Amino acid sequence: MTDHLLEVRDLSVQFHTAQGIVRAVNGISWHLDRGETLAILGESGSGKSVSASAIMNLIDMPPGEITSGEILFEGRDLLKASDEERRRLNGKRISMIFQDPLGHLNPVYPVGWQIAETAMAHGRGKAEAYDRALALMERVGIPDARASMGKYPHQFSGGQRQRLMIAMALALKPDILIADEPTTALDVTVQAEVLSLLEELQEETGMGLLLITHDLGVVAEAADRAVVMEGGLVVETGTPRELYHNATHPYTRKLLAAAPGKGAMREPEDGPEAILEVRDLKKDYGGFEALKGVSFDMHAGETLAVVGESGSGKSTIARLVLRLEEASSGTARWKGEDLLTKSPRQMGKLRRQLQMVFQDPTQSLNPHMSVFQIISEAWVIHPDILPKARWPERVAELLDQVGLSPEHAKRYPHQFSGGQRQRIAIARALALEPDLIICDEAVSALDVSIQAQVIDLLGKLRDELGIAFLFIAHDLPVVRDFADRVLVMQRGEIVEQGSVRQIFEQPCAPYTQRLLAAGLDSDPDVQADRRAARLALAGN
Amino acid sequence: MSNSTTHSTGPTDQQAVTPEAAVAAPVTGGPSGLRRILRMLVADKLALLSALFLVIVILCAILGPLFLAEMASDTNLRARNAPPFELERGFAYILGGDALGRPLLARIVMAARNTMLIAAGAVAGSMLIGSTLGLIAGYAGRWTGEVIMRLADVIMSFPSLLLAVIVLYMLAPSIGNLVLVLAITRIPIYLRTTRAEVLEVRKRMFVQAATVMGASRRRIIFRHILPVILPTLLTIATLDFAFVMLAESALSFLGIGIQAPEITWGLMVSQGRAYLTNAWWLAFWPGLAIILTTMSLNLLSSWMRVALNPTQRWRLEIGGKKND
Amino acid sequence: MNGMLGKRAISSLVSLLALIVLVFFLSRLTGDPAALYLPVDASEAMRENFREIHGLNDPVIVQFGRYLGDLVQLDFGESLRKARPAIDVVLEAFVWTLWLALITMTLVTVAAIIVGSVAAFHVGRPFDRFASVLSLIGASAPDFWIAIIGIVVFSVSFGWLPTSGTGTIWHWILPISVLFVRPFGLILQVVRGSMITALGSPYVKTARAKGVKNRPVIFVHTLRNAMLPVITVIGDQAAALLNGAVVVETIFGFPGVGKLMIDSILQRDFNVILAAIMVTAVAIFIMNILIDIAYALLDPRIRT
Amino acid sequence: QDAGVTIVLGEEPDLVEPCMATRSNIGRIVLGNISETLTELDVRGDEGLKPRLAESWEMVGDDTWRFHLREGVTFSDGSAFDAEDVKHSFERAQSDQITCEISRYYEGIEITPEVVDEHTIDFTTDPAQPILPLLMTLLTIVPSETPIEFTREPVGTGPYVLSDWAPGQSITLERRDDYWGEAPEVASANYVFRADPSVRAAMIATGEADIAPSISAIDATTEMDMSYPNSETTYLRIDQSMAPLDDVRVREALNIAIDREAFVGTILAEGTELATALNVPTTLGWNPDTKARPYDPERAAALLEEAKADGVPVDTEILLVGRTGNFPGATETFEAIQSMLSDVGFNIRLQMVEVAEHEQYYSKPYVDTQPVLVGAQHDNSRGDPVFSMYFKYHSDGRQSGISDAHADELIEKATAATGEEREALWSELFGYLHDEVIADVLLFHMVGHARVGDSVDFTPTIATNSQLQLAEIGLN
Ligand SMILES: Nc1ncnc2c1ncn2[C@@H]1O[C@H](COP(=O)(O)OP(=O)(O)OP(=O)(O)O)[C@@H](O)[C@H]1O
Ligand SMILES: Nc1ncnc2c1ncn2[C@@H]1O[C@H](COP(=O)(O)OP(=O)(O)OP(=O)(O)O)[C@@H](O)[C@H]1O
Ligand SMILES: [Mg+2]
Ligand SMILES: [Mg+2]
Repeated sequence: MTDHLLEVRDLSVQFHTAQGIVRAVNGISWHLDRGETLAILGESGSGKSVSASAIMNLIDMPPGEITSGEILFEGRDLLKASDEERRRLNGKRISMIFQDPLGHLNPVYPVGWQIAETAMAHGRGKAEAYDRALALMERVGIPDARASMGKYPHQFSGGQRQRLMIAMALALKPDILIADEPTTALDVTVQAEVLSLLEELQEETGMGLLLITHDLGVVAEAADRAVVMEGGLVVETGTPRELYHNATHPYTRKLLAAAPGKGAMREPEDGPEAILEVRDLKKDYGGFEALKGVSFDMHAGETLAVVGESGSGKSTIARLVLRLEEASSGTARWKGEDLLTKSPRQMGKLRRQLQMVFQDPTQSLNPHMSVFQIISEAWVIHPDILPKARWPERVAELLDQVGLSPEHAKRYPHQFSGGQRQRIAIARALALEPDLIICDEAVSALDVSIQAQVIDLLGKLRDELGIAFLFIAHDLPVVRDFADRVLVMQRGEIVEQGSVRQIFEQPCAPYTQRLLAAGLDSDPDVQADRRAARLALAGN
Repeated sequence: MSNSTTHSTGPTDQQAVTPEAAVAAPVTGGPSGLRRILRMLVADKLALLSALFLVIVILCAILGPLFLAEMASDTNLRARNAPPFELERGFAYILGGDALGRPLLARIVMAARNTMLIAAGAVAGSMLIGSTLGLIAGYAGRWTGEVIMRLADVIMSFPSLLLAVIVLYMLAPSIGNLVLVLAITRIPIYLRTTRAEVLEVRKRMFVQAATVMGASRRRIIFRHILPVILPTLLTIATLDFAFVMLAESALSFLGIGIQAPEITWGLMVSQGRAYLTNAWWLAFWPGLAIILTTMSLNLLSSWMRVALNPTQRWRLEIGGKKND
Repeated sequence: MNGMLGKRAISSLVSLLALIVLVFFLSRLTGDPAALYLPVDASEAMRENFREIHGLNDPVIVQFGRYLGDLVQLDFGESLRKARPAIDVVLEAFVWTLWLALITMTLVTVAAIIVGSVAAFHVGRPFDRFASVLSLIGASAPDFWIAIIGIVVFSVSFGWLPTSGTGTIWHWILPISVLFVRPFGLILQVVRGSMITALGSPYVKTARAKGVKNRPVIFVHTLRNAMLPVITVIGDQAAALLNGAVVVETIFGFPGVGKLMIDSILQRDFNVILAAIMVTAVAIFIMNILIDIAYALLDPRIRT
Repeated sequence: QDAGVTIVLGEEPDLVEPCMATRSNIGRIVLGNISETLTELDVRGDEGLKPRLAESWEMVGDDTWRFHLREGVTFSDGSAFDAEDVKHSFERAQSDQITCEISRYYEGIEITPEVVDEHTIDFTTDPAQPILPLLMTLLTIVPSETPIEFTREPVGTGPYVLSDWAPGQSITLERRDDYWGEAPEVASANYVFRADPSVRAAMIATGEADIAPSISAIDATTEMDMSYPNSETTYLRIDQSMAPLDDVRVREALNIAIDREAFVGTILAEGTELATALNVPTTLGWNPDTKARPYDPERAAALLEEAKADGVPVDTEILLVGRTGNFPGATETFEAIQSMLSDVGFNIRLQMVEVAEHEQYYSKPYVDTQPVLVGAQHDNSRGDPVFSMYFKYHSDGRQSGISDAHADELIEKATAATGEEREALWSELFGYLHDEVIADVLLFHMVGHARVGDSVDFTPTIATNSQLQLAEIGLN
């Protein structure tokens, strides 16, 4: 019994807030063995990240409080260990990949140093630590790793940052790796590489992997066992196969049923003229060409998905079109007018029509404002949308639509889980009732049931109000369900564009083909076959 | 831990029905508005004391001159430099008498008005102008920013004393003019602090998010950037209170500031300076008043810093339960 | 970087010129130096003669033209009172002030950052309360109190240190200690506040998850993020010291620029005022440039 | 080396220029130490005018004074002292290329020096100048080679020579071996400067310095401390051209409304004397018959009533101007005066100002928008009222508050008179001003305090305010 590498028994965590006590985790128990991968699936906000933080001793106490339970690492109760002991374990024996990479990287230090520091903090020499950091950055696929070591977090794309976090956590080959949504921002090819890297490490060192994810495909591919959480409780455990085929708890069943990629594909209708015409858009970051001349059109009420390699410039397009950064060259015509030459004042007027959900939801929410203030800010800025008396009602409605409850309106961003924050960001964008919403990985942190609910909502808005979506995503099944047309990007260029059907059924570009092939299926059996085939291929 | 409900109750029915609400649903309702602020104040004993002290000071400033003007200016050479804590001359002499035998307590109370007018006027003025200019310099175009910053350089290198001599020589030493001088000399600190922070904060994602929503510059500055900078500005401002009071004292000492028979704490301190080694209480009590006021303001601003910051506020909200 | 420095140097030069114009004309509105220089019973003829000798009878604009003309030849004029080149008088004093400022600010910076950071880390605990209250008392106490008490205690009672003056290293201890107190309190408070906020950031969690010890978490990870306002305030305090530490100079008989400036202002010794302002302004401008460079070095996001 | 003393002064002199020796901070260093004068006023005994560089002097003719100079005297640069040096010193002081302060004492008199022989010099004056030998106590003698510009390396005939000047820090004088007179005991003197009186006092206590010629009365509590009349007289100058101050009853009321005795030993030091004249009692012609008016607030109030009944606008606000830091306790003094004057019914507004602003009130042209009382101090330790009277009481005097034909006449006559006649005229003037004109509110003759360390023997005198002869210091 005690030879489990890590065992959590009856763990409960709660938070004190102005509105009272929030019970985030309510007596959960599970265990993790050497060399094993345990997936934690579950609803967004069900306590997955909080329980992981408890293991790492990272909960702020107060306002957090661990009210019961034990966390046994190699038989020792971590909750009784001293801070110094736990510090020594952290990073070396137990490592963690955080859900929100941008906030968790120190903005003022070069990433190379930050990765190397893990090793240095545990007594390794500087040269060794840096060598290892470089090797890891290459392993996780950071382009031009040596030069990138000296760059700062804000100079990387979302996916790249996530990979930097992974490299940081792996630096000392820990016994336990807690990976909190490690692949949410990664395109499937990179995701596959990362998963195989983790697997290799497991084979090499017997590392136990605690994989927190909502991606059923990842569970099917990588997990030995899975735990399903809901509302701070563990509702079901089992192997992926057992769960997939014989789930007993209604939530698990709901989750599996919600797995995307099974619906009918949409057919783009020709007709409405283009509302956004992007031509030859280029962006140069001090010699590095992030965008090398991108052109595409968008029509009213259409969903244009942008998929592609991590770091290929997807978010950059969004930032340039919205004038958060200045393009090096090119044009972006919005209903005939070039956005890129507008003065800030003119741009301000247009902004209401174009909204964005940012890739890093945490950083995009003002920590000083309550959720109510964040959402209603739209109406403060554009008072003609809604009379003040109706704000509370509408905030409650929006929160409900994205799967949050009206009570959440009083809380502040830091009191939410990753997925919850993402939904707040979505609600904020919707509050403005714009003509175009740019969703940058807007549903990547949501569990599939909520994801389905949100996608449904977006679909309804598209159909009823004619809102167009520029949908940047890496999750192919979601794209398949939701998009009208798809752009595929690689290294700052559009390699292919076409209707969903065309892209998914007759991909032309080799990169698209690779992308589709790397996609994961939520059925563990299907995934096992694919895996066997891939291994066989590699074996030859 | 005592008051937390036991964890073993497990999931309730309600949780099973709407799991989302279960985690989020507050167990106890939270108070709102003024009550809540008061409760947070009570949670920090030092801040509470500070607030009380400041209320007293403000009351003195408002009421003191109405009741004590006579007593505070009546010379009585027999009580000259009367030592403190002797009650035979009456309670007014509890802090002793000054060089003309006027009761120090009455004079301190009396001086509160001028002192507060000058200090609050100068600090508020410099903070307002300084941080506004700083916001503009940090947020506006290169040119405007550059001009403002160089202006700050000029003010920073313009000796305050010279400014005082110029203004007070040309415009006569009045409280208003003194406030003007002191305010101008303190502008650069707020200006530079604000600008430096704006440069960083404006790059943050939530500011960009607000831009995307079409927020006006003004809104971005005041609603998004300012709250991040405000705590720092407040910290500086509260300490500047002391600085201004003492600077005023130094000017009086040199003969350019407020002069007798007007009184301020600073003036009392500077007049008591000569007696420091013989009748320490002359300079000590007004000095103590300055220290206590500054300290109260600062402790209150520390408290405010926590109370205004949602990620820190729990320190006050869970108050007595668990403090460290 | 060089381009930026060049531009900055030019714009600073413009500021300097503005400063000179401002000081030159404004200071001449504050009265007749002859009245102050000569004894009260001096006759009008003597006063007239004094003004004539020092060129104070010409229209101010003519005086200014002459001043600028001399200035480009690096002639800062004579001190009215000391009958010496103003710049010599100022530089002599400025060296003392510069050292005093440098030493004090170095000590203050180090001490305030360490104590402030540690206090922030233990916010609300006894150490924090103690450090805060003590530093606040220091920061708001009249500095001559501290000076005189220092002299009474350490010089007169214990006889450990000289009361005042210059000469040995011991002479520096009291003045520096007195100068230390106020900036220490102010900077400490700013460090503390800024650090409290920064310590709540997610990257601090990352560092702890990596197993980084408390000390580097505070001083490496968090401090640098909290430094922006701190540096600004350090600059402000340093500027105040460069402008002269009047009380300390007066009480301890320290021959710095502060007392010189005050005396010159009260006596309307215009050339010394101008020279002193120019010298300190140049020092302050250079410091501000260094501070702006420091901002960029500290925070890569500001660099662009 | 061992015989050195350290003297701590309140401020560093801007110059150490002999012709500026009437400034007290320069005089304390220069007078009698570096530079000498032809004559010298005895302040310790009552010898009156004594010879120094001049051995004797006499009148030759109605308007010419002849000085016989001491022989065998050399300057510190080695050159010999002769009549040419005296002539040059005088001309230099009078030159319009530099602003020598001592020249103001020769204002309005045409003086022509003429070298008779190497050791004899004549001064011819127009008009006749009966007190020329007294004026010669002010003329510091420099060698004839001294350029007509301010020097930083003063050369004189005195027993000491300036050996080092570290600006801002200290000035050092070194004893000369070739001094003509008796070699003083003190071998070297180190002057240091501290603005704060309590620090000066502390320095003596710790042994860092030996003499602090002026410390605050408040600190003067130990055995080392000595008080001395510092020749300063504090008074309120009345500008009589403005109503109600043009009424003599009002001026009398001002005088008797102030309880001057209450100040002594409280705000002002013990030993402070009530003044009946602008000059100290040791001055020529000081009038012992003038008596200080006793404090009488009732009478003051009555006088005001009386004046009011006659239509004098006694309710007009009167501005009382004081100077901050004029003397220790200045602010308190003026505050107390204000309160006393208010008590008898004056409408007084007090305004304390800094030097430059004070000067605007003090010297003509006066403020003419409001009646003004200017609090000020006057110092004349030179023994003759001539240095005061013209400025303070003649209609054309720069600081005169009165315009009185009789006073003008007395001043002019006394200035030209000699001997007993002179004394009598001054005496008459003192009486007239105090009793009849009630020219000003005379307050106090002040005292100063010096602290002297155990290792030296020194007694301050009335001259200590303006000079400090090292030769008068003995070592224990
Ligand atoms: N500081 C806090 N104060 C109050 N409530 C909190 C705080 N931190 C987290 N919570 C709440 O605890 C619950 C669990 O959060 P947690 O981050 O563990 O969710 P999660 O399972 O990781 O969700 P996701 O998949 O969206 O990341 C959420 O309902 C959240 O609102
Ligand atoms: N400020 C910057 N300075 C330098 N390079 C940058 C900067 N911002 C982005 N880049 C680079 O530009 C490229 C495109 O970034 P972008 O954020 O658009 O990628 P992305 O397609 O959104 O990737 P992901 O799916 O990982 O978010 C990346 O290679 C990134 O390293
Ligand atoms: Mg999470
Ligand atoms: Mg991106």
